[in-house]
Amino acid sequence: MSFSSLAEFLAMGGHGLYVWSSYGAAVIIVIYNVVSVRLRLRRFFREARDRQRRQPYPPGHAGSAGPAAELVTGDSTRS
Amino acid sequence: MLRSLLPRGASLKPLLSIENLGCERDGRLLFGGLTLCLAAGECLELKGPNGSGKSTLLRAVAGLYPDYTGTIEAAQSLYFGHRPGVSAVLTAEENLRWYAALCSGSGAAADALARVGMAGYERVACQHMSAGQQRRVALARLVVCEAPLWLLDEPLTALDASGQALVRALIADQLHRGGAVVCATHQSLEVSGARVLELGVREPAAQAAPG
Amino acid sequence: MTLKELWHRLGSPRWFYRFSGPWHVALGVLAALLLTAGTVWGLVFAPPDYQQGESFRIIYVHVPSAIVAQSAYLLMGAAGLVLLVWRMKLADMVLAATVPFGMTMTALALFSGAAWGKPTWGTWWVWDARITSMLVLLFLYMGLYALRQAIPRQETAGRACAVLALVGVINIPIIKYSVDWWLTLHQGATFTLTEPPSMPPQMWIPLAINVLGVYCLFGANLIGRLRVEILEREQGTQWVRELVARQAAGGGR
Amino acid sequence: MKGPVGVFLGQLRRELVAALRSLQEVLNPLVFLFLAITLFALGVGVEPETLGRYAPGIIWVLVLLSNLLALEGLFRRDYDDGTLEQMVLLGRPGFLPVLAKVTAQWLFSGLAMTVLAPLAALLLFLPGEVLGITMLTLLVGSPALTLLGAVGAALTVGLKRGGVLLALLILPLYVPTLIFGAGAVTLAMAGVDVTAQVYWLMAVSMLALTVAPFAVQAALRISLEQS
Repeated sequence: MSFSSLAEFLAMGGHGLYVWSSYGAAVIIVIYNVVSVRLRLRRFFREARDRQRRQPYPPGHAGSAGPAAELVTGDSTRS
Repeated sequence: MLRSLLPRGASLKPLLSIENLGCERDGRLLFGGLTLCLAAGECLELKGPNGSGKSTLLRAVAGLYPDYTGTIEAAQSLYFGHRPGVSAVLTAEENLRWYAALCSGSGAAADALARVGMAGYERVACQHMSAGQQRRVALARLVVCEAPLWLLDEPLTALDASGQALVRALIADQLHRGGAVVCATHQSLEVSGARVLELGVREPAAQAAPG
Repeated sequence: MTLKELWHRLGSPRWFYRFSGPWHVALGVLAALLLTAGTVWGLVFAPPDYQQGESFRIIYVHVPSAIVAQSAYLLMGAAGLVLLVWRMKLADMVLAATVPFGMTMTALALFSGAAWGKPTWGTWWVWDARITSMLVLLFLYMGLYALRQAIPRQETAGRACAVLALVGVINIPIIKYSVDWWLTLHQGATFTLTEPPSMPPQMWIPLAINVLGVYCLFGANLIGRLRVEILEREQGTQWVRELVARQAAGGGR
Repeated sequence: MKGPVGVFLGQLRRELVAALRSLQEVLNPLVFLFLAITLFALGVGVEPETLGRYAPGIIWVLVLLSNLLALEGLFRRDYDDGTLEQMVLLGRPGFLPVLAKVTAQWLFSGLAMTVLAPLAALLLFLPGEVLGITMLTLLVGSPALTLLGAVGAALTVGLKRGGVLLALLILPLYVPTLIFGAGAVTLAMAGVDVTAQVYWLMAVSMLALTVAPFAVQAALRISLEQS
């Protein structure tokens, strides 16, 4: 233990402002990085859920196993 | 559903072969499961409403659009897009000289200009030409740079009747030489024996837009 | 699983999402433990520096953030190479997911460097070699961020950032060297925050712990961002829809 | 002429002709350089000692910025009229036309600024004995500016407002060239041998020459895919 009292620990030999502002900034930035991901995840699930409630079975999205492309060859009109 | 387009001269190596091609743009499936083969002397017309993916298909074949699934094997190609590819500050001849140098083409610039009905315009800066005349200069690069496969995107745009006839004649020449042409157009190309590929507009998928 | 198999599987975002779940948790817990241990040790138990006094304790913030910020940029260069050569979707997501973490860590390194400079040199800003390099790094990060924001199409933005990150990575050693040389030109060698004269183990062990901890934090944060990124980009697919349905039913993730 | 040499020369010739046709656009960055020098003199004051002391830094920073302004238009017009996509598609090997374009660009920016350096030195009271070294550093350092800048120009060519973004992307990469260039001139004013710094500038330019053409080519393809 390098400090004998809490007051001495907080004062940091007169450099408390600089030491604690650095650690404060570090804590804020770490929390920001963690929380921003959490919030984005929450928002994704909320919006995705709403989307699925609106549209339970969407017509084949590109990524889904939808019907094959409706390509017609020859002069027949498209469906 | 899809009928595959088999080449007529099956023994020849196709100039363009596409297998199970799928293209997606902005979360929308433009086309999928596209398989076709184009042999020497064949012309393929791409039809379909705006936004059906004609231009994207041509750009993908040309190598300007990499986000597709499936395989494309294409011979050396010339792409003729919406933008003319003619520098306004240069003269017609300078533009074509540049093309000749770029693709190590053999055609002389003056001959090519004569072929597209622009003889006498060699030393005119392209910014003083009409849109149709600029398109003609652009067409001349099809003569200067020889390539077995032409990819034409709306080549008839901005051209008068004689200009449209010129495009048809150029395509006929190319097919006669043993080249192949893929052409997206709204008007009829009137090329005998041309095959037609109809691309359709699909429903906007998944209503993904607001997400 | 061989390395080659792993490589191929990384091509599948769905596989990565399933595989990364436990890692996300494990790295997060490890990061919390290490950072707590290192910080408490560094703040409370490490002896004060005989020259700089207590303000040297900023080192436990400054050095780990500076190191991880530079590593993050190197990782982006590697991801850029992978994206351009092998077209791996995950590499694009790594590029996108690394920028916020790297940028904030660079900012933290700069701020803590300034906070250290005030008691040590008497001014908030000193053109110290490491700090100047970090400033340039911050601009490099901002450029990547701005470029991605400016290009509307996602695939295009990813590839453009890959090119920029690669060019940046090639340049970083030269930038660092030139800045070092420039400092010898403009001022004599001073002692710097990052190289205190002969640190005793009581001082550098907590530093090492914090460096490890911040790498774990980077890993956990990167995986977390990648998982969100995967879900957002694959939101139309069957497996994400099922995942959302399960989550809605209260089944967790 | 055919083959790779023909491709390079054909492109170079086209660029030179186009540049001479729109000479005003080519000259604008050079005018900016001298305008900014004037502003510096007005802002800093015209005592020969003060201005002369900062002259190396001023010249180099302004050369950086003028280069940047010139680079904005490097691919813009070709992108708009469609010749850029043809260049990317038809040029074989693809980096050659890129290299030719960058060469032409350098002739009208880096080389032109080197040639005009005596005039800038005169206005800024740069001591005459370091004029030679100033021109030498500009000559061997400016290729890196054009080459690295071309990467940024290629990445931003498809964007509506790429100007400020281009500066943000590219200026950090200019740091080594600025440091070695301005540092060499400053040292030379103190009578120190600056061979090492000149070699460093050459090394940076050589590295840019080996990397940039391929990066520009890749960046152009990327920018073209969104049209």
